[in-house]
Amino acid sequence: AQTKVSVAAISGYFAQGFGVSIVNGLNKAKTDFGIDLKLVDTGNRALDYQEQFENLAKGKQYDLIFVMGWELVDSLQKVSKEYPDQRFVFIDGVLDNPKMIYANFAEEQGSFVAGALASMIEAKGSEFPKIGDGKAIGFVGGRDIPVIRNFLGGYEQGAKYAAPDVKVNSVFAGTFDDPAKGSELAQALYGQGSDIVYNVAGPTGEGVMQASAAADKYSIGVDIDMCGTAPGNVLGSMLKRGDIAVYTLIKDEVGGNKVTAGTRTFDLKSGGVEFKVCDDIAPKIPADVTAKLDDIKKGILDGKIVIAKAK
Amino acid sequence: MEILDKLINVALIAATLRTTAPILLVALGGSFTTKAGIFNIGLEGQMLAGAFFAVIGSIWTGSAFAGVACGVAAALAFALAFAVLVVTFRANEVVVGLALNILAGGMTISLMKAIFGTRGSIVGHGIVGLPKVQVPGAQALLGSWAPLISGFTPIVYVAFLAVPLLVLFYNRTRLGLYIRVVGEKPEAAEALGISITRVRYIASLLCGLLAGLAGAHLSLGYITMFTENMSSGRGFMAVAILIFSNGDPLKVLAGCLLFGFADAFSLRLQTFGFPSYLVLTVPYVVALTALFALSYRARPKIIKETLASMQKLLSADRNSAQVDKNPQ
Amino acid sequence: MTDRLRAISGQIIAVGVALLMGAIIILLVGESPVHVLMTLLRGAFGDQEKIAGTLLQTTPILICGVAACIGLRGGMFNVGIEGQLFLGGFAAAWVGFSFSLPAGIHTLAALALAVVAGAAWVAIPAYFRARYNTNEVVSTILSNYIAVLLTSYFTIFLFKRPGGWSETPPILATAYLPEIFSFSRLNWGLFIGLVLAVGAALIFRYTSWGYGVTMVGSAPKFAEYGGVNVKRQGFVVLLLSGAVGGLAGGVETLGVHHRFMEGFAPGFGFDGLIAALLANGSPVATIVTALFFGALRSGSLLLEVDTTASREIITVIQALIILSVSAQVLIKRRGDSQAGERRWKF
Amino acid sequence: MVSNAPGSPTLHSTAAMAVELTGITKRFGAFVANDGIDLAVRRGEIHAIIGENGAGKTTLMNILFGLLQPDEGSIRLNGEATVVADPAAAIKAGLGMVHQHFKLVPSLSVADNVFLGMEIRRHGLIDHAAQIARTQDLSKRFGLHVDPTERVGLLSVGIEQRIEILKVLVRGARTIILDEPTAVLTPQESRELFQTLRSFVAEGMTVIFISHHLEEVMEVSDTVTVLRNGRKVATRPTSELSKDELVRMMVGREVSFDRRPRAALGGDIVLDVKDLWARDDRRLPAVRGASFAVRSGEVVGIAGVAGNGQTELAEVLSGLRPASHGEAWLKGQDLTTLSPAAIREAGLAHVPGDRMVRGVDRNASIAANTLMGRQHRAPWSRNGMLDWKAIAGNAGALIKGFDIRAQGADDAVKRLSGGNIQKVVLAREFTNGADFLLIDQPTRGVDIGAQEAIHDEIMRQRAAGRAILLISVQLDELAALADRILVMFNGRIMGEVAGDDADEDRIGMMMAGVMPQLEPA
Ligand SMILES: Nc1ncnc2c1ncn2[C@@H]1O[C@H](COP(=O)(O)OP(=O)(O)OP(=O)(O)O)[C@@H](O)[C@H]1O
Ligand SMILES: Nc1ncnc2c1ncn2[C@@H]1O[C@H](COP(=O)(O)OP(=O)(O)OP(=O)(O)O)[C@@H](O)[C@H]1O
Ligand SMILES: [Mg+2]
Ligand SMILES: [Mg+2]
Repeated sequence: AQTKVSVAAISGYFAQGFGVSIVNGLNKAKTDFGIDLKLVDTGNRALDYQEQFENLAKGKQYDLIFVMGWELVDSLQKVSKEYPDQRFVFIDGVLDNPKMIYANFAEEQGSFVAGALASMIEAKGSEFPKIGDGKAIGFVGGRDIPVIRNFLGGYEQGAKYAAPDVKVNSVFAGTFDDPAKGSELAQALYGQGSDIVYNVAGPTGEGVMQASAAADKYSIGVDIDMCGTAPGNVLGSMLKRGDIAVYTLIKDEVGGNKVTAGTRTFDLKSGGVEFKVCDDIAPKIPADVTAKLDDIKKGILDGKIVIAKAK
Repeated sequence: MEILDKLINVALIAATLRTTAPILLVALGGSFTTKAGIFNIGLEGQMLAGAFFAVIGSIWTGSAFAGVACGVAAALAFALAFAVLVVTFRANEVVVGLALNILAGGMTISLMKAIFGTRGSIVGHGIVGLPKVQVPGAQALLGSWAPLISGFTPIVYVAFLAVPLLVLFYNRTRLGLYIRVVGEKPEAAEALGISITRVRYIASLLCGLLAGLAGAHLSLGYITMFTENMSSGRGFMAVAILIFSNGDPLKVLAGCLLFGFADAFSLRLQTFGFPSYLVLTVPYVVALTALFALSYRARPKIIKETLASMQKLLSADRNSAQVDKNPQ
Repeated sequence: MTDRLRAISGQIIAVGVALLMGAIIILLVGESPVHVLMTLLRGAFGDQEKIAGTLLQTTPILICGVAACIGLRGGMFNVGIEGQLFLGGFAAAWVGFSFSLPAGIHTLAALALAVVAGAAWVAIPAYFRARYNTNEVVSTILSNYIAVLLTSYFTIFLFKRPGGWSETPPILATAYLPEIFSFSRLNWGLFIGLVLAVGAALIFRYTSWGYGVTMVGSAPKFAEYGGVNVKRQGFVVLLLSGAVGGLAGGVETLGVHHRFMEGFAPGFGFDGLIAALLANGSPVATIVTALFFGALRSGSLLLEVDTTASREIITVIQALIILSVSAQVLIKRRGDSQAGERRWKF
Repeated sequence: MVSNAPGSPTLHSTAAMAVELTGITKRFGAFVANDGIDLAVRRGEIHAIIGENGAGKTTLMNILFGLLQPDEGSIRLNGEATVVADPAAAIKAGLGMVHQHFKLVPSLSVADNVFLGMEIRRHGLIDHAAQIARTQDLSKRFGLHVDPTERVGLLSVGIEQRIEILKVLVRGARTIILDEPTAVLTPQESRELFQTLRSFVAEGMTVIFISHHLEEVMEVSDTVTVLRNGRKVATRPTSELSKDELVRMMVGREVSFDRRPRAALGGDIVLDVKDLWARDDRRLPAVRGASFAVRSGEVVGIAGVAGNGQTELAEVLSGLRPASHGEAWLKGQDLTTLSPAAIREAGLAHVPGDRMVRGVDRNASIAANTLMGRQHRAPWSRNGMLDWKAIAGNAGALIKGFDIRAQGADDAVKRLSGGNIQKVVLAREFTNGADFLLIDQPTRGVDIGAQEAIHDEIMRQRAAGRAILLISVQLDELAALADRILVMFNGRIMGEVAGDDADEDRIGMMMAGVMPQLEPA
């Protein structure tokens, strides 16, 4: 039976890469299924979170409340106990509360692939355009927080797996809001011989992408397809398909298939995480690299390659 | 040695110039108000408004330079509000400055949400960034050092060219002179019929002009996007520099280069495994240390002046001593 | 008395003007000002939970406001309350999760260290201000950035809860500040704030020391002439202001969050400073202004859910209020010569 | 418009007069600062204006220069009736004024200061070279030796004055007004200034200058005008006058030295000052080797033209300014080593000269103001806690006792008149039980009735056995109150006069920097 579905989403990060993809998925669901949709921005004060949850849950008017952002966990746990009938979907992680719905992403898998590709290209040296002989690749993180460390961990493991002699230089901007700093960090990495820089830094990372164009080196985008931000300089993007996650959940709900507690994993296998090589770069990648990359993807899918998660 | 080579090189110097430019521009703007005797802690907000409206203008008109003009206009509006409250209504400079900073933060986010339906950042949407200027012959002339003079956006050149221009302005133009006089000795200005109010308004607006340029540079030059709070404390940094440079353009340049260098250098330090959060404090620690060190060092100057006046006095004293010894 | 009445009514008119401008802005972003106002009121005072929520928001603003008042009394602009709050918050949390002490004593010990941390953080700017007249506005602003980064470093690199977000381990229940009602996180921090505000007012009014400090703030040359050690009192006042700023952080971690989280309370220091300025430096009046800001913030949380307006509108209105109040306080000075005016001492 | 066509000097019969003031009256509220003053200054003369503090000299000159508008009277400049609406009009008419307080910008060069407001420009830019050259020319021509490139902040007061004069010259002044030009100068500098003034006259210019230094007036002026209490006493050629006559005209025979009846009390020495030196804010010596003692039950007066080190002396004795050398013993303690609080503890009460800045917090209540300095003492404070009831009660008593016109102890001080504010200060200081009272300008700006009350109170304090140091620029006040009068000039104590035969000629001369003929020992 088709019912009118009402959905709220709450986060402090709707404007940043992954949040954007979530919002895209929600909006798509809204157009496709005509759901009611409410987006609530939490701001950045921890004191406010709990009350915002309560304001949403109190009216019992939302079938599903999507929650994104680890700093909300505490408030979420409390409010979900207060409103046991309210269904919350926690995006991007799994908590120890069995009554909740989780949409979990294996960003370390996609990052592993990104690291593998980057290190293999770097290892080619001057055989590949714009690559020097620095034998190093870079990483620019936003704040130095666990989820970003998880990206970095996958990236480092992938790089080491594919080309052990390529070094990974990682830096953090300390903020998601300072693209100028992101640009500067990337240029510093390029200057020190890292020819490929992976950004996991929200708007700060935009600076990284723009810096790759300025320095005419390579960057790797994150969360959404960033190939267009610096054509010719973006190797690919590690897509974290928040849009797919929310869209499928809502689709189930609308189809009368009520979403129930439990963990949905979005990984390479399910297509929730994906490494997309940019179209303009793909033809330039040597066959051996492509082949090995495919092997690696297969290894991850088979479970032959085990990737450690950052704590 | 190898580490040093990796740390200190042409790229670092070029990076220093890039990180310096926005702070330099906004600090040079603040130089006008500092010289005119106004403590302008609202630079941060003017810069942020400039950055936001530059992006809006760029999207709206499709031209980067029209965008810059929009950004400057917005910063001027903030500067005008500052001047009205501080100069005409004599409101407390710190209160007004801080409130305008808060206003700029809230306003940009509200407008972003109203216009783009989202907050956070504006990327794409047809923002046209400023072109990079390739100085002809730079490569031939300087070889690997070419990145030091070539490949920056126009506003970077404006920032550095503004330094000698401001030196000239303060030393050789009437308005520059009046700004200094109004800040240093308003009684003198008043006695000569120079309008203190008018000069302070002009100084505030000139400040807004450069702060707006600085903001536009952040969002259209340095990178091509707007992010909430993207001024990231650069305005406050500029205020610190202004305090110990007393607004002198050359000292402002020196201070900005110091912080630009501290910033660029600290970013590079991270790659050597120093904890990111500690490395990120470096520019602020440098600023604070400089502030304290210079206020401590102000003492020898007093001592020097005392010695000079003592010498003068000794001659004067001898004269009066003679008078005393020979009463008529 | 009529002076005070005139000042207060001027203040109210200024707030009215700012609200009017706010209404126009709300119209411009396509909402109904009436609807926004009603939602704000409902969000702030709609039921007992909302009222408690408003008081919860008021608490840190009030304590930070008292911190600012203490500085202002002695003629010191402590813009670094933000940083003191972060360090105080971390220090309290550290005591809370590192030691096990009997209930009550644990809380007191944690608050005590918060106080010490806040005071210590402002000590260097205070020293340079007192000794060399180094502008405290800039030095405390810069130290805010360092404080926030430093506590992030402590949290993430030294004391991170394994498996947790960017936060320390939870503090032991023995260190909690007790909650007042079962239905709200509102805790004894509110009483601490009220006691501080009233206490500060009483100290300034009814002690010899408070009298001296007040005179240092309002007529330093007179105070110096009367034998008050102006430099020392300036230093002490900034230190106390920092101590209360640190306490604000301790109250937040012990009363609400029960852990320290990276970047947990941005902007409270500035809110407090502005509440204090709006209250003209009076700690008791700061209770009112803090409540006003607390209600705005708390109401804005519902605003986000029930209207299409952004909470940032509230920030804008807040700024407009400050601007119009700052202009009207000094409106009568228009037309005087500006020549004799004190310049900022650098 | 002032038009004085060259080549038609006899256009008016009075054209020989550079300045003619007729019936100038200026009131500040009920107070009459200038009362129907006529003044005529011949072209090409040096015209001195003398008079006591507050006689109205500066007011008259401010009217002439357009800084004030007269309530009555008219002005003729070079024979033309002129309304001097503002300084710009005065400058246009060929007047120039060197103010008592200089208005120079320290960080600018001499030449920049001279040309400030009328910069020489080429292609829109200030032409420093031309300004320096013209400054150089002018300073050579009139013997005003300055280095035009030097920064003003580094120069001495004497040179600053030359710059002020250059500013006036550059603006084309033919008549130059100098308000107490020598007050800040060393004798050497004064002599150089007179040289310059004479060279002006030699070029056909006119000089009006105000001075308290009679020696100088005798030496340099052609004509003297004496003002007293806002009225003109006389205008006479200097050559017809002696110093004695000048002093007599200035102080006025008819001013009664209303001396208070008293019994000699002179007890133990309370304050003993030995070779005390101190610097002013510019760090120039302001007090130079003062030595004197004050006994209990004695009023020692310090006379002198304002700015001769009295303020600095008072500040040293109250701990607000460090002494650079010497000692000041108050009941066994050297004040120069103590903090202001400790000095108060040791037994000082201080009525400061700048009462608005030092003496009160204008925004605070009378009660709060009467508390200062005793906020740690019972019964107002116990264990650090203030007893506002006691404080307000005391303030109420003081309001009654000192006849302070206020609504009550809660009244903000800023709402009181100047005289009543002074009474608040006196009330506070006279009732704090100190043995030594340091009183600086107790009746400045205070009306006659209040003056009387204040004088009575000072005498009561004397009778109570207090040691009193009374600093005043008003000679009659000192003569009325002091047992002994010390005269300060240029930081030194020039001599001592017994209060009961205060010889105003002698004091006046010492105040003007002339040493008294020492009686053979
Ligand atoms: N009395 C005054 N008070 C305040 N500002 C003044 C005053 N006089 C001039 N200015 C300012 O100084 C600047 C130069 O003014 P001025 O009138 O000399 O220009 P100008 O002679 O037209 O310049 P130019 O010779 O370059 O064409 C202007 O910005 C003016 O506003
Ligand atoms: N703006 C004013 N408002 C009120 N009273 C004033 C004002 N200016 C001057 N007076 C009073 O007018 C009287 C004459 O002042 P004026 O400055 O002319 O004296 P003076 O002869 O120059 O004294 P001195 O030798 O101390 O400089 C003084 O009593 C002074 O207090
Ligand atoms: Mg005088
Ligand atoms: Mg005078």
